[in-house]
Amino acid sequence: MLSLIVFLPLVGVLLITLLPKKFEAAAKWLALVTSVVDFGLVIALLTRFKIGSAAIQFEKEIAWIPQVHIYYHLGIDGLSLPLLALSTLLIAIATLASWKITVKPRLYFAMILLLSVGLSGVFLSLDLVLFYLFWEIVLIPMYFLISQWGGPRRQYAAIKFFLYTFFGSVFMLVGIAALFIYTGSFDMIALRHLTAGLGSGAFGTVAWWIFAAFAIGFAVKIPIWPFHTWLPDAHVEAPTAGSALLAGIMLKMGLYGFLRIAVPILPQAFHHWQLILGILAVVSIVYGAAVAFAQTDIKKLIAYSSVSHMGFAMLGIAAGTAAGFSGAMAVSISHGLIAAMLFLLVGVVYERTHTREIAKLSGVAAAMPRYAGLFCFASFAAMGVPLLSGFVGEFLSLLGSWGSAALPHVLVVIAGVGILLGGAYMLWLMQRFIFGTPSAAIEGQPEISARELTTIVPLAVLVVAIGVYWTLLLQYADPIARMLQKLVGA
Amino acid sequence: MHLNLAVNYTAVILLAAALFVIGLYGVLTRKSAIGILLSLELMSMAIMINLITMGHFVNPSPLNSWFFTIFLMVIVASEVGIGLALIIAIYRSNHTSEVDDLDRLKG
Amino acid sequence: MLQLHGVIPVIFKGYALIIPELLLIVAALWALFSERLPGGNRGAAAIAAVLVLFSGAILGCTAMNTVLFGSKLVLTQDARFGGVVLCLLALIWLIWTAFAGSGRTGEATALVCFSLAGALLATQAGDLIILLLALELTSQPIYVLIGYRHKRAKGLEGALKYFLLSILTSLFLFYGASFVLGLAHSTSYGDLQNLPAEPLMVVALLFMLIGIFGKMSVAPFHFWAPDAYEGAEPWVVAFAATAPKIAGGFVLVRLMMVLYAQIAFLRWPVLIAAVLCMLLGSLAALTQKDLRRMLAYAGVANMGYMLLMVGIANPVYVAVGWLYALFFLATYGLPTMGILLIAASEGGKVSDLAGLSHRRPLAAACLAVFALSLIGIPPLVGFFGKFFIALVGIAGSLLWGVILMVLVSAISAFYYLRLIKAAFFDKPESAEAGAQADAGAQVEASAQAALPDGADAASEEQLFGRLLQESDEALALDAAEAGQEAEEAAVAPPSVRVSRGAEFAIVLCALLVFLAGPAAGFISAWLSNPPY
Amino acid sequence: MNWFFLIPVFPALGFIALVFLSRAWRNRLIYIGPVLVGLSALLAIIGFIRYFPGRVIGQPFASLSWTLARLGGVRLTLSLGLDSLAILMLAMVSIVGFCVQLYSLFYMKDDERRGWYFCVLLLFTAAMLALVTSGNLLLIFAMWEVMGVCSYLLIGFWYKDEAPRRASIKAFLVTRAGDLGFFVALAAIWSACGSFQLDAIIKAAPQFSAATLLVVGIGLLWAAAGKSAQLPLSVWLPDAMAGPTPSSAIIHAATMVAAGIFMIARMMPVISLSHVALSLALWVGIITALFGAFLACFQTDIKRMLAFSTISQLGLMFAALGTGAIDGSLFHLITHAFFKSLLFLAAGTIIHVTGTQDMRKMGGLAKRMPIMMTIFSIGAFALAGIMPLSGFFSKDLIMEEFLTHGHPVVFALALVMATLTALYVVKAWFTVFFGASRQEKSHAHEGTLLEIVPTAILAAFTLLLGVFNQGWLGCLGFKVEMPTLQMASISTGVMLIGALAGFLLYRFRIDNDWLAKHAPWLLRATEARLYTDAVYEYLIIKPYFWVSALLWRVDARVIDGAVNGMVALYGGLTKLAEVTDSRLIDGAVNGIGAGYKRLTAVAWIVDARLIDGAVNGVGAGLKQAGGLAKKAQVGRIHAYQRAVVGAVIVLLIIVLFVVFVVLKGVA
Repeated sequence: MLSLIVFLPLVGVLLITLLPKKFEAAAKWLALVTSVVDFGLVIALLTRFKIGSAAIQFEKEIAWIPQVHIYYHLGIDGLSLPLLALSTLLIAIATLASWKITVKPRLYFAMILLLSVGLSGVFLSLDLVLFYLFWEIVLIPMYFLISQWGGPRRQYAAIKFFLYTFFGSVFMLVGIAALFIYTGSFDMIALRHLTAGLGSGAFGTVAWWIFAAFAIGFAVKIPIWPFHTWLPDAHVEAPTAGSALLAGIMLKMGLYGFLRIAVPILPQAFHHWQLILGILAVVSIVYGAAVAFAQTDIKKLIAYSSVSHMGFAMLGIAAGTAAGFSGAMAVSISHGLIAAMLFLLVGVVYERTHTREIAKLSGVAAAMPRYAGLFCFASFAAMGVPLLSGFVGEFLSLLGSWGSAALPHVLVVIAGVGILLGGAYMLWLMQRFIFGTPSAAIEGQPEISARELTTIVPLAVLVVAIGVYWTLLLQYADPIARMLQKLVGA
Repeated sequence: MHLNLAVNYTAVILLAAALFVIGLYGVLTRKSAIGILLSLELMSMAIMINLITMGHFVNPSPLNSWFFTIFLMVIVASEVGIGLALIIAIYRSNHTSEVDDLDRLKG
Repeated sequence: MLQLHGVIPVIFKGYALIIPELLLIVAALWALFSERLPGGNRGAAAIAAVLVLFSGAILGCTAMNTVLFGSKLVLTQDARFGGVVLCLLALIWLIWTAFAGSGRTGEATALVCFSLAGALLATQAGDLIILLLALELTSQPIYVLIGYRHKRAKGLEGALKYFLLSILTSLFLFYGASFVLGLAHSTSYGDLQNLPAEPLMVVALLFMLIGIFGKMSVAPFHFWAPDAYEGAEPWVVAFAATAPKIAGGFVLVRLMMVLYAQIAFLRWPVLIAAVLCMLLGSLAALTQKDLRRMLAYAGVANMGYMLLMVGIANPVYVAVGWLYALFFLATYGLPTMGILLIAASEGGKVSDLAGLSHRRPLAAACLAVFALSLIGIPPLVGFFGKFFIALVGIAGSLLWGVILMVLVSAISAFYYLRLIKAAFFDKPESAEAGAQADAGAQVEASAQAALPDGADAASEEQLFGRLLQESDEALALDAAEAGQEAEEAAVAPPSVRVSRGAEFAIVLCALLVFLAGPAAGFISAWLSNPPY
Repeated sequence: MNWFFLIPVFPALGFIALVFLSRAWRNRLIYIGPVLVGLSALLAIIGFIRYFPGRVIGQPFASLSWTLARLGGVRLTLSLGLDSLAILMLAMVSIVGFCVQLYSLFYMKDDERRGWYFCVLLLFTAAMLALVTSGNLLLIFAMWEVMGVCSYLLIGFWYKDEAPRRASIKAFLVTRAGDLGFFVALAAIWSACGSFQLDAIIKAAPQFSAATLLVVGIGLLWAAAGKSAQLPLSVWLPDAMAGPTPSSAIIHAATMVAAGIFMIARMMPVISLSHVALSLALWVGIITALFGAFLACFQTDIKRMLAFSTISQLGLMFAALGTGAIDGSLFHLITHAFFKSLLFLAAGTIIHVTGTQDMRKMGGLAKRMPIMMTIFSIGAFALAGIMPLSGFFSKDLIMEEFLTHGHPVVFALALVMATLTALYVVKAWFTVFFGASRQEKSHAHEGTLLEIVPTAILAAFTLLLGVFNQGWLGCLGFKVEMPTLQMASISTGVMLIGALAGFLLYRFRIDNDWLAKHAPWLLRATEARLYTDAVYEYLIIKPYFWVSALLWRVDARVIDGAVNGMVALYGGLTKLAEVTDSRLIDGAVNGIGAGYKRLTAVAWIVDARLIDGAVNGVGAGLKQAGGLAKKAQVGRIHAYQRAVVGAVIVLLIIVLFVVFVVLKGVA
């Protein structure tokens, strides 16, 4: 069942490549059908998922390279299920959002489906090498998406994106290899006991370095403060669907990595790193918010806001308490929904006016009232207003980090100020972009179309659902958070 | 009359080594390509001498070192053949076999 | 009546070891006189391809006794793997030449078959004399191949450089071998184990090492490679850059197996060479304009990764290290040959690859597979090569080496990406390609988005932007170089037709790279414990 | 399930009904608003009567709780509870809400986005009603922020022009700055007692550590200061007048600003445990009261005057809370809600009629709108604290509490504040209603029915609440006696002095123009609201703009550069190694002239490159390294041969060194 979810899009890719040139337009329908079926499979999985248990379900293991103990090992639990659902949903929505792609559509939709394979693979694999394999596969389609259909400086942004992530993941490779040497296994679940058994003597320092290697790999992806400079360029230059996917789900791979690999397998090393990660997280929050304030390009503003929001997730993880971990999972899901919504909305305006300069766009409320309503809804969600999912994540992360022994309380207060700054740049954007008198570019633009609405409304519904009824998300996250806290606390 | 053929092996090895170094020096300083080829031959001669003297130490019988030397001669001969062909072709195409002029490929 | 039936199996069983080489010699002779023989030049290449396939099959699959001529030729499992890899490479090359070869393909096939025979002998050599013979048989045809299009002065110059430097290093090898002969009192590898412990032995072994490094174009002795490859035709370089290096690699590993006792001091020159290779190779390749020169330096870097495995001292992991060194050589050879064969019908420069995805989409896809494999992206075979090296490297306490490898391969990702960028996203400058509107993106028609005034755009561009646009004019080019360009362009563009057969060869190579990844387990298992 | 929990649900249903409609439909269905809020007002009154006389605050007659989520194994529940304070506040909020909805029907009848106005107003009313009945601090916080969003939307309702846009952002950000305190308090409470239920918190409060108590106390006070516009965070209320008047009536007079006081009253058992928090509340309250009253006297804009008056009245309530007893502040909260919303609605009519908000242009309206004048006067005199009206009794109770709890200084300041209040009320009253009409042709006319009815209802309540206070206040379990004669006389005397001063100021036209001539510095100070805005502008907003622009340049140049600088350094080092290596070989065998020229130049390049490596980035850095690494490839065969021989020699030396020094012999 899980392998079907991972490799179904690959079938789509094969079908698309077989499409002759004149049926090029059929590619998008094929991609849409495949991604919707994939999402349907995940929903079927969701219904059969046993809630409340932290154990791995639907597990499947086949020997791949037994000489080196590498196994094709898939499994799903409360941590990966919501992320998998989000990724398949966003892939379907991205396909729908890129209906107007006319340049090489077959290659475009093949790349989107390949991205889906990579993402589902990352969230389902329980073998470190398999995880790394899918982690790298995600790089290729995104590189092609940015450098083929991107904005004016797409080559530079695409190569920068590729090299940053590759640089990080190469360190991860060294980490995986070192971990194998000391424990003799790549299985994420078994490693938890194996590393515990090694105690903290000689292995202590090595564990610190291995955690560092993993941390760099994941930090580049999340991104955490010093490694974030690729994000604004990649977002600005990526096509609408590309940046929606990039922000919506690819940033969560780093968080997932921490919660699945770094924290449970190396809890002792995690203790030493908690403070450093906490400080870096808070710096990301405040730094992202401040720099977002000075942006003149909407996409760059939202990109830096993603850096800030991811800072909250990282703070939740660094806290090491059950509330913190649940907060991190909540932020990753809710930010996925909100950031995707924001990028799709910016895409709507970009397709009409072909510019993202805030100076050139103003008074959207007068020209496109329903669009303005949705944009305000998304901005409020991003600001973390209660009754919307943004609040759930941020509140739990702060709650968790206040209760954590490793993080000083002043960090939490600064993170709180981060929320305030988050409100500042969002309001500043809304004031210039939505309100005020309509600018030349906006005058007379058609209202948001039905197709565009269908890409945004499901996300909005989910944001409200999670915001009002927290258990919808926390029933999956809480058992995992409790298990992680027990592992870290021990 | 019995010639005392007790050969002082270290002296011969040193001779071979000297020849080798002279050949090496020739390779490094000769301007013309043919000069370099000659020096290379000189170096291979040194190696052959060395091989023959080493034959003394090869225990069952020195046959192996002789085979080694003969094979070396054949190989060096074929090298010279190819080398000269190359140098003549270069000379024909840009009228010089001065090694220092041939520096178009670089960077 | 002689019991022929009894004799043949004996002969077959006994002398099966040299049958692959004999077949290759037959193929070479046929190719030499191919003008008058049926099938002509192209036919010769096709026949040679079949014979190479047959010899590879013999080496790979038949059970035969592994020692011949009193251990002059020893077929251990690694030699078998080397033979199969070399035959595979030659097979792809010959298929390509059979369909897309231009001019005197007969001679080229002959030279390649002779060189391949030499390479096979080198991997199976169990005796110093055979080693000498095999190494020279491998490289001498390549000198001629490099200088193949004698009308172009550059080709000859490259050939001469390769000739002189390669001879110099082999002479060092022979000089070292002569001393080893004296010390070990015999030429066979078996007796090399008990070398007496004296300074002369150290010098002798070092000289031999230097000779082999010269063949593998390892860092301090790699100077001939970039010039030789730039001078030659891309399809010539395809063979010249892969076969001799792989043969040299196998010889080095076999010598290390034999000289295991002296590994304590032998590993230091190997590691120094490895570091130099990685740094010099990857950095110099960054700003190369010419594809062949870039791949030459990339080859040097890849040899550096392989040498890491040879430099392991920890007794537990030494054997595994050798095994994965050989595996890595295969993962280096296939993609390099693939890229060069694609470039063969495009032209030597990286910029010639521009717009490949319009002209030959299948070839562009293959190029992407090769480049990504060389970078080390899973699920391609390159990733497993580097991953195994990382695994064994860390286990063999070479953590610093693995970290350097990891950093250098991050940098190498850049120049391999330039290949993909050229193939997929660059606009071909030539007029007739201009007709296809730039496939940049439908947004391209949009108003040019104003650069953000906040951050001065210059700093943004400075990062990679300049490197990308400017990579075509290297550091301050002097006029001579420009002159050379003009003369180069005057020569007619390679008139090689792109035929279906050639595409088949490239796709076959890409398939091997793609399928070898998941099959890495099977390959390493086959290498470590022989099935028969 | 108790019917009275439907009270917050009705407006919420209204909001959901209206929000998804298109603009045209929404404008047609605005009547849903008053109907639904009227319904919940009716329910609230029935509830009040049914549960009257109620028990002590805190014991709910009926409660409703549901699990929001499981957090680390602990159940996170939300709950609604109907206790005596809740039913009282429900009644007040729904009645005032109903009156404002009615009035808005008139006020917004020709605005083409009135549908959206009613929609947000419904959401706001629902949020306030839910906050009042909530028995859970997290639910209070959630509704607290939703109200903040509604006030942002309502203040910025007329988004086309600049002032409302800036005011709405200012209001939202300042209140969210306050909410930061609430966040920290919630976090502290959760880690201290693991639940947000009010009763659980109050039961566990005595066991809290002193630090937690302090953090919770100050956090909640900071949040209340943000919401109820107390001094450090009072800057947003005067600007919030840019929104439609009826929305200001309910938000910035009766409910939202009162929410801060209500929350502190609810949490008083916890806050009173930390004396620091109480005294802080006391002094911040009384200073804000004085600040508000003082500035109100100088305002020419009628709505801004009312805003400052609200700030001062809230300050008084805040100070009353500071004494630890909540009965005085709650009583004043209820009465203030009625007469202040009455004043705002009446002011709305006056503005609508005269077309301007500037009192100096008004005058002589008494004759033209007698009914509105009487209604406005009832509200104004209640604010001033004249005998029979409710304002007098609630203010008196607070004054007594100051005395009984031993705060004589605060009592004196409260008296000063009372006089100032009387002053600006009477001055405004005279300028607006008496004297010649200062407008060219004043077409002022009597308010329409839709204006009169709601304001009349509010006026009625202002009258009744005062006289029968023992009655309805008793339901909260407070024993409220009539003010003692001595106390009543002091406050009336103080009020008369203020009124007289107000009349004199009006009579002799001592207003801003006079001030301009005689005390220009005072005028500038009051216009700049005693420079509180300036403090924010120069201490927080301008530096923040500058810092973010700086960080943006830093991010683009240095961080990128630094990350790339590392690589340039790495590139530099490798090149250094190679250069020495190749120079050694060439130099050792024989120097080549050209080679030297280039190699010596490298030394200069190396340090130039290393120093500004951080700036030129990985591309250039690597390119330098790559370019120079290429330099070793000079193209001449001799150079290569020498390099080979040199390398042989170097390797030989190294290996021999390793063998004989490191390994001590070959064995």
